[in-house]
Amino acid sequence: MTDGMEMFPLIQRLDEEGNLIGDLGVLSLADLKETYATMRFLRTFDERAWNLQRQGVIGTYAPFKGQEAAQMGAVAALEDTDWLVPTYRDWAASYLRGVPLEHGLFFSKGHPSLGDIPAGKRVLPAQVVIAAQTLHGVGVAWATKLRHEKVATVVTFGDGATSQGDFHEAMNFASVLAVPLIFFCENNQWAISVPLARQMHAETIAQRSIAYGIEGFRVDGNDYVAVANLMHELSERVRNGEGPFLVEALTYRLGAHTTADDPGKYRAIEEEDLWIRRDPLVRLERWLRAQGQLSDEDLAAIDADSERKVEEIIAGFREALDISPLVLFDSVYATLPSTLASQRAQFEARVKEVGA
Amino acid sequence: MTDGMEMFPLIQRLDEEGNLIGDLGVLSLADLKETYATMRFLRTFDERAWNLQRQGVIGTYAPFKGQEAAQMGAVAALEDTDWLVPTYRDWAASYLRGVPLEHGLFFSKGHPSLGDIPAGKRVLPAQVVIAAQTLHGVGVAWATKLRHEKVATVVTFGDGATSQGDFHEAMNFASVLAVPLIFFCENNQWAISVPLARQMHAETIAQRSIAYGIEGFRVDGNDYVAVANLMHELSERVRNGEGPFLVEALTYRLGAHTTADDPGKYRAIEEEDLWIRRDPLVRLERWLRAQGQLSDEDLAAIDADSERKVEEIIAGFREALDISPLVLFDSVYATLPSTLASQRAQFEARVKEVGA
Amino acid sequence: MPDMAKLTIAQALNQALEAALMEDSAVVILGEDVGKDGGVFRITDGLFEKFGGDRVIDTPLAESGIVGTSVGLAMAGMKPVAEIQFFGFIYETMDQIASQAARVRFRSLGRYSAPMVIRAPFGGGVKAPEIHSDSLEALFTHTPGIKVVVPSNPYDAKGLLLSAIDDPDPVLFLEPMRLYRAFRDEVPEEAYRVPLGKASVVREGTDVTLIGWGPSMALVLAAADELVAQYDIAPEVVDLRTLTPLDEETIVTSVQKTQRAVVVHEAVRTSGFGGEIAALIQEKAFLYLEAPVLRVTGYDTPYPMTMFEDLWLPDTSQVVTAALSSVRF
Amino acid sequence: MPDMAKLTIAQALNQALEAALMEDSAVVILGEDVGKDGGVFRITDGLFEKFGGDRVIDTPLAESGIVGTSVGLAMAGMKPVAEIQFFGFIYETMDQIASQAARVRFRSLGRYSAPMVIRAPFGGGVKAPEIHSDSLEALFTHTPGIKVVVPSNPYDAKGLLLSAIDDPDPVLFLEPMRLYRAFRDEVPEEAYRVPLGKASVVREGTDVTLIGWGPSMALVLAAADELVAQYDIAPEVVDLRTLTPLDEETIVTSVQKTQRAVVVHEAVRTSGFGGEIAALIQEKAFLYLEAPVLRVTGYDTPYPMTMFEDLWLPDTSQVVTAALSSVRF
Ligand SMILES: Cc1ncc(C[n+]2csc(CCOP(=O)(O)OP(=O)(O)O)c2C)c(N)n1
Ligand SMILES: Cc1ncc(C[n+]2csc(CCOP(=O)(O)OP(=O)(O)O)c2C)c(N)n1
Ligand SMILES: [Mg+2]
Ligand SMILES: [Mg+2]
Repeated sequence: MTDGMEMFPLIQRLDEEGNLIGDLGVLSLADLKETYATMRFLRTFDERAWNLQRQGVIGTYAPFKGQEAAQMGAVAALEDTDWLVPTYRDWAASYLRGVPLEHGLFFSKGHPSLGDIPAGKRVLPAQVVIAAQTLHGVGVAWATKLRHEKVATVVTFGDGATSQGDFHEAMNFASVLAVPLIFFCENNQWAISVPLARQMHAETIAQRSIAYGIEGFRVDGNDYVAVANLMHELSERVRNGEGPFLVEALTYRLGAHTTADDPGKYRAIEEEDLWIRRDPLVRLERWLRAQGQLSDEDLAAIDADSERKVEEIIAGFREALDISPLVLFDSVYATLPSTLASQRAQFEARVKEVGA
Repeated sequence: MTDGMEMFPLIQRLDEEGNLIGDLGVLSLADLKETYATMRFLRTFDERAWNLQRQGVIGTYAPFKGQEAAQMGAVAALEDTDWLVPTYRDWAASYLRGVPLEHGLFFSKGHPSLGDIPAGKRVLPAQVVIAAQTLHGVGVAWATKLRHEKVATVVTFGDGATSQGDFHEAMNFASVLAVPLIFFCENNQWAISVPLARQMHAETIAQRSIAYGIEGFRVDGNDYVAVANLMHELSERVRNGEGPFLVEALTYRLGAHTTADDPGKYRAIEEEDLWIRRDPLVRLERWLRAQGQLSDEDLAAIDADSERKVEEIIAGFREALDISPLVLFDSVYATLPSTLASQRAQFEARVKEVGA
Repeated sequence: MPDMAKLTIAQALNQALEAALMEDSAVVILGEDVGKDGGVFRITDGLFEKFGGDRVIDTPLAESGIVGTSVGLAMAGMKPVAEIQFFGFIYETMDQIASQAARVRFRSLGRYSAPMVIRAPFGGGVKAPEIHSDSLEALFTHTPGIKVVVPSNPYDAKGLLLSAIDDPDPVLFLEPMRLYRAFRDEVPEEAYRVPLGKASVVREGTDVTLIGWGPSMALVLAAADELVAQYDIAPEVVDLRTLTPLDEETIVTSVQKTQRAVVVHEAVRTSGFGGEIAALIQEKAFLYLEAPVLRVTGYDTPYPMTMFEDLWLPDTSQVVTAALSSVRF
Repeated sequence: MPDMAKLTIAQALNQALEAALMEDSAVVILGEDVGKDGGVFRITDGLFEKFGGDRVIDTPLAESGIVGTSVGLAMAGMKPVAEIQFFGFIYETMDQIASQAARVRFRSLGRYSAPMVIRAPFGGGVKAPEIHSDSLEALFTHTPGIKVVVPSNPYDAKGLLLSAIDDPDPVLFLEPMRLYRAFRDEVPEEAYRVPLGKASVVREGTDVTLIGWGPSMALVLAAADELVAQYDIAPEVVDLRTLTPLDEETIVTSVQKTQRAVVVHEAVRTSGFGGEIAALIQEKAFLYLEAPVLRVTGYDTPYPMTMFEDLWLPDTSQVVTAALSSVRF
């Protein structure tokens, strides 16, 4: 039997203590300063969203806390013409690709605009059926290949998603069709209450690449430097027709599965503590401080800026709440069928009646 | 990237020329004489079934010609208490487990008894949805494990089946649950008109085992000695709790996909010729002749016996055609619901009317 | 008098599962997060601790896998009770339900059977994300070989679930998630059964028959109260409880008496099970009908984003209005 | 007069696909065995040779994969025409159809769409193995966001398929396999369109409306002939052609005239689309009806083993009998 850990050693560039192993690769110090500020802003947003749910402003929210480096690294190498096919927890990744964070709140609020991606941004709306988007990713990448575009597509999904038949079919189609796609697994080691070891018997997700005769990689998902560099290399390679690839980014869900979940029921606090020490923010902070590139004042400025931006997002979100329920009828089909038109009229009357 | 062929070298014991590589393992000369006679009988049946379709006696038939050694080897090590979960082409394997060959004709005729497995025989009825039975195999094996029975289960499927999501879910469940199951792939290299290289990008099916952290094997599926020996070893191991395993038996569909198919449209005659030389019957015959254990008279006797047995099967099949259409209503539920009872009465009246 | 307790549907279901695990060692519970977590709605709470990981099993995240392995378990003599975390994910497993579980007996001419239960929370009103709130029961009423059971209250929930587990055929058991903890009812302590295939006349009346199941019963009952109190109309209320095989007799008898009927469901209108009921009533009681059978249903859109689900879902006033139109037709 | 040829449905479909591939470089055909083999029913015959392996693609054996990648292709600007080898295997891909393709537009509030066609042969009568002959169209009529189209003759087959490929929304296109080569009709050479969403009144009449689609039209038309010839009854015959969105107006107008209706389909009775039609007619034309809307359908069993399929399938005499019961009610 194969030892997955040995075949796919963990790729790391910035360790838990904030020590650089090797060099920054394609990244610069400036990149990392900016990345750190963005990551901190995203963390602020995420924690704020959690609180908004607690206050009843939004509904169920799935936090990405702990997975920021993986998500940001996943899209770090993408160009405007590249595609992102995200899963439901990817507000950080989507944000970097041009989807405002309001969408994360829309999603939790059940606001009709949740998937109304800004024009021109090549991001698909998040959907909730585990692994279904992996096939969409294959289709998108295939379309770009058929049109001879030099474009990379990244599809993201969780560790639990790799158990679904759709994931397998996607990997198989992608490899047979040789599409320019990177399968990016955010292995946060939990699928709600189910730990990785009950999700699969293999040691690593990366080794699943062997089943499809493609290259796989296992990278420290809490190490932005490692993930971003790997994705730079692989995006370039897929654009040159060498894909698909499978990337396993080893990370951890620092919070609950969603605001409706209580991890206390099923996982040990020691494990959480261990991973708190591996927080992707912490190691970047340590490194930047060690370089003398981050002071307490810088931090305070970043935080103030983050707060301000989050407030703006929430304000934008609140404004957007004033939307007509009738939109529900207007994007079922391109043209409203007559049968549905009469239902729409009934609905309109009802909306008027209750004064909504 | 991994070289599947290198990681999973083809296990062979009896080569195309009928030369033994190593020894017979757990098999004896007597076993092989009997196996040869049975294989020849099965070939006779299979060819006869093809003709019956041509004569309009039965409907679409899926021949197993060329896959006899794989199928017979797959079940060679099974005890009465072991289970077989077959696919729709497995009349040879099922026959050895106690399912009369009439069932193959029933299946093609669309006779209601097609899945009425003889009492006490631990074989599931064939079903046609590609790969769906792989999950049933996991469930059956799991049941035996939960009851602490020391029992092996073999589930069979084609190369095309490995593309289905259900296959992946079955492999994953089986490995996580550590069930006593052998996944036995009859890799006949074609799924109707689709060759293996368009079905998957990996070099071997065996290497898919790595994705699940279990052991995989690649065996010459036209070599009964190799398959039977491997299955003896693995059945014993799964009964001892070491399963699951994946076995890829490399074989070839010598005939058309079914009586409704024309391989001339999609595959080269040279390839067929190559595999005619690798016929599982031929190499057994060569070896037995070389041992002085098979004469022309023996052959004639086997053929006469085969013909006689096939005639009996067909006679039995014809007799069984006299079955009431009303059975259609009697095994939808354990007890006939009243709504269905009134439909049954209408159907009965209709049957009487047309005099069927 | 037997021991009684005031229980929610969630508690009643938990009791039924516990009783089944105690009664029959062939019963196993499997699904996503049904173990330590006790299920995302806590219906299997405490069972993992009591019965261990061989009886209450957290599976990998794959619905077809859950149902497909259940078919194998059932064919080999076990009695799996599978949980699908939300009914909307049932699509993933429709082949294993409709082409496999439902056909085991038929395919084998009775030699094999697949006694298994597939439990799933369903229906809207809890502000869940997309796909989580869909009412897809009609799809399975079109599948011979399985039974579709939908309780609407704690007493039935427990008794029907135990009958479903006893049943020699596969049963799809749909649990109205909005009602899981909405109210409590007297529920006997012991393991009693409520028979499958029998509708229940919850309230007798003479003016119009109101027909519902599962989550819709809440509005049907509220509407019935309103009709009596405000309009002096006496509705007869039928809770179908089992959708297939359908208790046609109870429906037809009631409509022959009241001569009017309104069917209520959350599922989208077109090809919802309400259509089947209406078709059936007009076939079997045509000459009795004083008004068309009316349907109060969801609209023909995907289940809405939840900001607007309350507007989208059928409500009591729509049932009242329909009943009045029927009576005044 | 345009160029005409006598074509079978199979040939007409092949022409439509060829025209679509010629007209629009975004169109690709994908599925199992659609390439060199030309499809198991030869509907894509010759297209691989003409358009090459980038336009006509043999996929791995995985239906969810076929539809799921089609969704991605469509969202990224292509126009996939996917073949599911037999409609019975559609269960494998129901999530990708109902929760994905059908919701792309809704989920994105119109920002994305999924213009794609899923073709599948369906219906019985050709002595195929289990699961191959099931009529499951009703399931998809319960799914907002997709259209369900079912031609019954060569002319419509070509024109409807081209409209389906043009359509900006996903279309499930069901091909009656028993009729693929059953008869020929005049079919124009050029690439014409038959609009979706419009039923066709195939024969005008005054005494009873016979409603069918796809394979059932063969019996409906034969029954109509018999009713005229033997019983002096003038049936109006409606071929729905598109099941959803449904052309309610044509149905209701016809029944208001004839005051009687019979719906015919092969699918099992309970929750078949006939139920929806019956429910609709009694809702919209209650006061016109002189008899209940009758249904001639399959029985509530799995599709039978084919030795007995002819006995099980609805036949002309059942349609005649139902029409007579309706007229004499
Ligand atoms: C098909 C399907 N089944 C079940 C669910 C319910 N569910 C939502 S998230 C989740 C766990 C997902 O785990 P993973 O893929 O590891 O992603 P993570 O949540 O950890 O990011 C489950 C079971 C779903 N959304 N879709
Ligand atoms: C889900 C499903 N899709 C398609 C088919 C139609 N079909 C029948 S056999 C077959 C090819 C199967 O190939 P393989 O698994 O290699 O088995 P083989 O026929 O070669 O034994 C196909 C596509 C089917 N039966 N089930
Ligand atoms: Mg996870
Ligand atoms: Mg094959």
